[in-house]
Amino acid sequence: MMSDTTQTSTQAPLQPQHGPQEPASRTASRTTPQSSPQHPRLLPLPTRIRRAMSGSWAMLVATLILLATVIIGLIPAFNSQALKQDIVLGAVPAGTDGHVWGTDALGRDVLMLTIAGARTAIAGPVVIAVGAMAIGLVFGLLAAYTGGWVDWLISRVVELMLSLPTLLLAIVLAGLIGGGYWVNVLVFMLLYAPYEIRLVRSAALSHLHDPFLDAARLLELSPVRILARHVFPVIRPVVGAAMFLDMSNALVSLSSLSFLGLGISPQAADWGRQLSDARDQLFNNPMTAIAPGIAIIVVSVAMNIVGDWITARADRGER
Amino acid sequence: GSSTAKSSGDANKLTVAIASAVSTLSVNQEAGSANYQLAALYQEGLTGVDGTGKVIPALATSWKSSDNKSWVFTLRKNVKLHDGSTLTADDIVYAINVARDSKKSPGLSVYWPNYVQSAEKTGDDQITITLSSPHSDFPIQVSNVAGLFVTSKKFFDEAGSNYGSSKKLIVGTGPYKVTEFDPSSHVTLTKFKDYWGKNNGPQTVRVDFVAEDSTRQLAFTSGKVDVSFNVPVTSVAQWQKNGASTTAYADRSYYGLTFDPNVAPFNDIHVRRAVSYAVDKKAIVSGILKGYGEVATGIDSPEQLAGWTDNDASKAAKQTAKLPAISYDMKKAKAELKQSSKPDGFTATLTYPTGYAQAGKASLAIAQNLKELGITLNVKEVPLEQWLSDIGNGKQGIGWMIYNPTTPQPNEVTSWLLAAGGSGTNPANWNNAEVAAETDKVGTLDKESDKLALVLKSTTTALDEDIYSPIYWGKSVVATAKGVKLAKIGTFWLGTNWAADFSKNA
Amino acid sequence: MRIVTKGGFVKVAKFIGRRLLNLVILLFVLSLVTFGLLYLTNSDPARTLAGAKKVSAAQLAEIRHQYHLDEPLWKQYAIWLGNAIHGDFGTSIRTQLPVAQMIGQRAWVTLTLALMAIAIALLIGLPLGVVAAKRHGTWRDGLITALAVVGVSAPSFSVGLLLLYVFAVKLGWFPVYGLGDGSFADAVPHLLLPAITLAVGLFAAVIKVSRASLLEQVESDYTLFAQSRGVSRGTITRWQLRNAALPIMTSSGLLIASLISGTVVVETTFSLGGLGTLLQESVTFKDIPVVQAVTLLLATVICVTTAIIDALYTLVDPRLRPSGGHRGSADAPASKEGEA
Amino acid sequence: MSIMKDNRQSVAQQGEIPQDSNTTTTLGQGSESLQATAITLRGLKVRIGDAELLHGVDLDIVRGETTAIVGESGSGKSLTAKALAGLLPRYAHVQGSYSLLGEMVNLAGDGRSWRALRGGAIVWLPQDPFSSLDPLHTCGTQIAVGMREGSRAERRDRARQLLTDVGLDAGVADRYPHELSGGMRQRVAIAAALAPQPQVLIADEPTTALDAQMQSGVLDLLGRLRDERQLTLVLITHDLALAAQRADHLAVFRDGRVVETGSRDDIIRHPRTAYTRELLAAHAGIGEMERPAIGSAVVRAEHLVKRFAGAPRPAVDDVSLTVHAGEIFGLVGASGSGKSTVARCLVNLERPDSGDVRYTDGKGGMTGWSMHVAQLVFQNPYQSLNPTMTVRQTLAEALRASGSPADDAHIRKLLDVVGLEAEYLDRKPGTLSGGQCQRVAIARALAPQPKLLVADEAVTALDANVQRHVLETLLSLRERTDLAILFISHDLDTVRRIADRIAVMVDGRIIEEGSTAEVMDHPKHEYTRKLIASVPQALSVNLAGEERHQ
Ligand SMILES: Nc1ncnc2c1ncn2[C@@H]1O[C@H](COP(=O)(O)OP(=O)(O)OP(=O)(O)O)[C@@H](O)[C@H]1O
Ligand SMILES: Nc1ncnc2c1ncn2[C@@H]1O[C@H](COP(=O)(O)OP(=O)(O)OP(=O)(O)O)[C@@H](O)[C@H]1O
Ligand SMILES: [Mg+2]
Ligand SMILES: [Mg+2]
Repeated sequence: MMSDTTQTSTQAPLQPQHGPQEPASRTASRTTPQSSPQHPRLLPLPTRIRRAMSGSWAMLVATLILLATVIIGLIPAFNSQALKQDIVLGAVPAGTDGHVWGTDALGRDVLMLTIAGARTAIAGPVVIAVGAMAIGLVFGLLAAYTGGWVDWLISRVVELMLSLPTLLLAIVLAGLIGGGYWVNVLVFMLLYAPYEIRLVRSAALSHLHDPFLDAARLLELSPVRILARHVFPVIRPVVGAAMFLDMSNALVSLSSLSFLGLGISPQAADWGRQLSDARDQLFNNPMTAIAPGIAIIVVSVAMNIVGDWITARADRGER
Repeated sequence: GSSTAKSSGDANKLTVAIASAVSTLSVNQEAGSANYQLAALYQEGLTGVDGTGKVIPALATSWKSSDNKSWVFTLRKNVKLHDGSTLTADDIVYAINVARDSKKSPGLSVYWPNYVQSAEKTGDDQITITLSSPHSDFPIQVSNVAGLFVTSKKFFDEAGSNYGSSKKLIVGTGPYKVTEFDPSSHVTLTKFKDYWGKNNGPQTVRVDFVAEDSTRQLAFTSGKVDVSFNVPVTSVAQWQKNGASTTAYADRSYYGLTFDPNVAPFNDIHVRRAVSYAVDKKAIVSGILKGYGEVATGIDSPEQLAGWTDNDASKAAKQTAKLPAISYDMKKAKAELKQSSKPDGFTATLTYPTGYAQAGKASLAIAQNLKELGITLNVKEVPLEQWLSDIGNGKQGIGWMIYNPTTPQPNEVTSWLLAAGGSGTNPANWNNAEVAAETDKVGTLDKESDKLALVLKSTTTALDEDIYSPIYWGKSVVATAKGVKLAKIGTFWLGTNWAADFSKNA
Repeated sequence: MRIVTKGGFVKVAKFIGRRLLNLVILLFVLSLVTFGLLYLTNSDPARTLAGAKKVSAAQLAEIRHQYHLDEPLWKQYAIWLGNAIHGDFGTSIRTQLPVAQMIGQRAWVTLTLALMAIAIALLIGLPLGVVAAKRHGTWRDGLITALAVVGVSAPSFSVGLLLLYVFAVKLGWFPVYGLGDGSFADAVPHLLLPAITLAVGLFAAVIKVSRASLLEQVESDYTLFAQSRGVSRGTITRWQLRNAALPIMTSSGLLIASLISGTVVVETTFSLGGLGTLLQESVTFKDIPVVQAVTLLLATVICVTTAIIDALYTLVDPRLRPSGGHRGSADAPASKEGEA
Repeated sequence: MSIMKDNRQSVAQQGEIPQDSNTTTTLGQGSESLQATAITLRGLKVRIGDAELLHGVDLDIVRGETTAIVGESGSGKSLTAKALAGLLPRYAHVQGSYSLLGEMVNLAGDGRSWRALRGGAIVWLPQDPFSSLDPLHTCGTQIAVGMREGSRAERRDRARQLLTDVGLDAGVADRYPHELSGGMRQRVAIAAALAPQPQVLIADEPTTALDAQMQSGVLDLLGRLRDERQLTLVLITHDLALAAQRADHLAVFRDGRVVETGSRDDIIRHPRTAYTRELLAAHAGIGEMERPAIGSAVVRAEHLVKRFAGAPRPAVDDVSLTVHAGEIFGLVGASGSGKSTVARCLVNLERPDSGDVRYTDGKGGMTGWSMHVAQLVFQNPYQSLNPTMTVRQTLAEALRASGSPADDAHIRKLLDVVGLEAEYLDRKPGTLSGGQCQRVAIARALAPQPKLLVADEAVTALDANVQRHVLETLLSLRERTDLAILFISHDLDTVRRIADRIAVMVDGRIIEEGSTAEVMDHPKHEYTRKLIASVPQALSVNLAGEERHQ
């Protein structure tokens, strides 16, 4: 074995200087283009448009919609205005004097009511989705990673929760705590959680034997840390997709409780409530149903666009 | 929609959509109004009613009593049952005993069977029913409207718990025979050829259960349905636009507020009055009900009371109009509240049952009315069952009373609302010994005018004390498609062979 | 595929045995919990049964006595359990009908409806999810995802009415309501529109989950290698789907679970008397025997679905097969793989 | 011809894109050498995100012969290979002109035009044997599915035949990839690559995970196929010796460019660029270091047995070994002989069916396994890094976990140990080359400053320069900190150069153990003798000859 003379062979390897075979030119050529923004002219036009559409544009609009919804929800004035009745007028179609979108059965202005409905549109669904996913992550990861009786127990409880009648739980909680919007939010958080637990658990299971987890175990990282830093980021796309979908789902679920007589107070402006009240007005003033319906759809699409964008950003450069 | 509802082709088949499904054909087991409506076509009692509520012979041809306690019924001869057998007195006695058995007839036994002491066969075609207390209007109680449904004893015993189910169906003596029953979908009936009476109705009647109002309307629009009951009053105009002919009739229902005089602040009559004055009943009837209702001036509706006025509701209406119900007057409302223990207003909760959208909307209207007084009324929707359980629980100062009488008993509503005092006996937990005694006394009176006078007197007391604040008496609307004619309609129409009143052009 | 190996039957028997035990435990606990929850609701069946009518306290007591509602809670439960163990689920308080009979009449409607809905959702949702993942980041992807979200946010009764109006009333392609003449053959076309309505709400879940998990596969090495060998696109897609199958299967199983108890609105809109409406009516009525029986039935269906899906896991992924062995680690004992 | 058309359109499209003169000239050149060349590539530029990774690669691959692409780790070999098969990620921007077997190919073309070429014309064999197979299908299925003709049964039989051709048991057809060792998977992948009978095979490090004997077997097979079928072989490798032995032509990559091409003899004998000379020199050997005195035993494995369910024989069968402080213990053996399994048992990732692993501290007391005692460098570096974490995060975590400060300076120091530039700190594994991943994995294993490093094929994916650097680092670490190393490799040459003692494994058993000199010079066992005989020696001989000549 010959010692061949290169300049590096004599250096102590652990010295924090340049890499051993590091010609100066190399470092320079690699680092310079890194930060400079990409020249837009280099992309074909359709790509540029597509990129803009799928990224910033849609994102911008969606963010604006959500912001507007939140802000409007914070202005109490709308609420009292919107709830003014005119029962003698009743439901009139769109365009009738001063009511752009007509009125509902109680003669309330549909436009105002829809705007005021923004109040309950975002907070509840976000709390439901985030809360349920938090529960899902904690127990789903625990079940997948620990295995054994913990997994068995969690899986059985999940099955139990999945089998419990929704309505029963809602009624009992409403009876015990006293009903209302936030109780419903709590009910749905509990009802969504078992789904998330299963989802997280199975997603985590499919990565449980990945070598990088072995590597993490060799570093004697605590299970919590392994789950939080190694397993969670890997399953994040699935988790993200499910969570933002849940927000849309929750928005609709909250409104469907009105069908069962457990919804939000009929006095409050709420899209779900509006929709369920609109059932017998569909033919008198279709706007009573269309307006809140569109509002729900627009907001939940916006939530998903923003959600997807956040998930995509978090995963950028992964592949 | 541009398509207009046309009747489905077959002139011999009538398709009817109703809003609620029945789980069994036996009213003894499930006594909802839909059950009664259906049973009217296939089962009969000793007596029957006509559209106005007048008692007419059915399985009994005549009846008499000397003391209002012991009733002798002479039976119709040669009545055939749907299973081909001939009806016997034993079958009827058996049916009465079944109605008295709270296990077999949980829905019915609380009514008239409750005061039946015995029912016996006292001749080949005669039975005698003995009551524990005198009841002058007993004959109407053994009609199918009030709750006697005669069947074959043999069939009942054979069917056991399957009596009235889709497996065994049901046997009666009525003009129609059930040929098909699917509790999740429909009942099909065909004309019973051995029926003792006349039946000009269509050969086949199919009753579909379509719970959702909008679906029912779409089904109607699509021409799949000839007749629809339970047209929501708020969308009558829309149905008409889609080609429906609509007919409304007073359905004897009572909608009103109940105040519990034991719950603050409603223990203060001024508070109660303030609330009653503030409710704009007229606006509710015209705005929310679109006129399909009547501002209630008393508790039992004139149509209900008509049993004591020769079945002429207008006579009864003249009487009820004189009752001292409070009508809308915001000034007086404010004045009353000033005098009360809560001059600056207060907060209360009003619940209404799911499925009663009109009551919900009325609640919101009331809340808006009360806001002017400074009273905050929180409106809550709860499941029907919970609402029922909460009636008279002594916790709610203000509550809805929604009452759909099923029997023709003229004071059916007040017999409960004004029943003997004490907690739980009446929905308001109102304790007025005099009124309670009066209510108990009604059954013992002979003359109908006396009964009416007494009931109106106690009602007056209740209204004066403002324990009950009536709002409206309801109406129901029936829609018929083009080519379908509805001959007549009346308050008790659904307790008769209603199918025969429809005729279809081929 | 190697599925049945030597001793495979023993394994299958063991798997089923363990599952059955799980099911029994679950059903027992579930019946306890349901019973307790029902007890906590504040409606009174006796009162509801009597209706808004004049009933004396004695009569109410009589009704309560008849259904053992006046017994202490544990005794009520014991009575119920004793009967249930003997296969007698009692009679409904609300309708006096034997519970088994009530459920029998309605169960198939809901189960068929749920199965049809999930089948439609998968048949349409999966291909869309595949396209979205393969055309990831393009306008097609965006459009599909957006449509899916619109589907999930459209309340099912609105969708139902809209479909009814367009396809049943205007075009006359489908029946408007009900189940037809009662035969199964006639019921299927009647159930199609409701099933589509339900499926609209499921697309999003199917599309999003399949897209997300497929995306991981699309740029994987084995995909590239297969592509480079000229393996057909269909085969590659099948491989990718199979690799992405775990989360997709899980969420499909969950969808079935959610469907079975979530059909109330659609059942109401299309006038189909099914388990959903029965359960809803019985819960609000506090009809304990019916609620118990329906809940247990649904739980059984859910458990069986879960078991099937877990069995499918091991079919799909050889690494999860106990027989195949795996690079297990100290933290993941091999025994747990079989039961997920 | 449709492909031609496609490309013309794209050339027209590209008109608006600023191009360097290279592109225009190549078009002409391509058609001239139509017969002789299988691949003509001019001005291949690849840009991902903001960085240009290939800066105009020109390549001419002669038909029916073997061309080796050599070059340091991260120089763009794999990217070029992928580009040639149209397999770069969607977000990569590709430019350049490319003619394959006489037809122009649009490098930025859509899936359809590429699909027509793949399989029959060209096949790309990926670098990482662990992720190149679908985990859910048996190996036989995966091989058969790429075949272009034949009934099911015929395909199955041919798949089995191919497996025996690459030196595997035909029974492997029924096994799943996760049941195979790294080398076995690599051979399955080669069989799969050959299944469609391509005209051009681009094999990215096809034999890195194979021992010398297996390696020559597989390369012989490829050579035979080349002759029989006019297969054009592009071999990507960091192993210059192997390239020199097997290739007819060489292309030397560096920094996303081709710095030198030509016939093998030309380049080996007359390297024109300093870089090539450096590369050749690097191969020749490592600086001799002083061997510290062997200390006390760090780990003692006794009678390890591990049998996987369903396997015909134990993967590890009664293996005992002891590694001492300051010692480099080489574990060599055929692919599938159980080396990785022993390694995993040592660090507690696999529980042996029977037998003991005992760690002892300096004073002879017993300790259990802990991260400070032993660390493992995994055989498959790609998958042993969390795909969602940047290099910085991975290393910082390892430092923090072991209680060291995780600041920038320490991280950079770690990178330096493995010769990786700081610019890779904020990259995620998906954007690193094979060698870069491997170096990150080594750095991570060194972070907790373990007493024992189990290096499972830790330097196989590295080019000679980097390999030497890493090995020297390990040697000096041993010198300074008494680090014990269990060096697992199939590369006898490397092992010989650094190991103090060597054990040879066959079929789960250690058949021979002794000092390096003993084993290398006086092998007792037949297998060992064969192994030693098949080490590629061409380059060292040649080089030596050259030097003597000079
Ligand atoms: N997806 C990507 N995004 C960004 N950079 C990338 C990506 N893929 C590869 N690179 C970079 O491109 C360079 C060339 O990578 P390539 O994989 O071609 O190297 P290589 O020559 O094959 O090296 P090795 O011998 O280590 O495998 C490397 O510096 C790598 O970090
Ligand atoms: N999870 C497993 N299930 C079944 N068999 C396995 C499993 N893991 C490894 N084996 C088998 O164990 C034997 C030894 O594998 P191991 O990975 O230890 O080999 P190796 O010596 O590291 O080979 P290479 O040099 O190719 O990596 C092989 O025959 C392999 O097929
Ligand atoms: Mg590479
Ligand atoms: Mg190995």
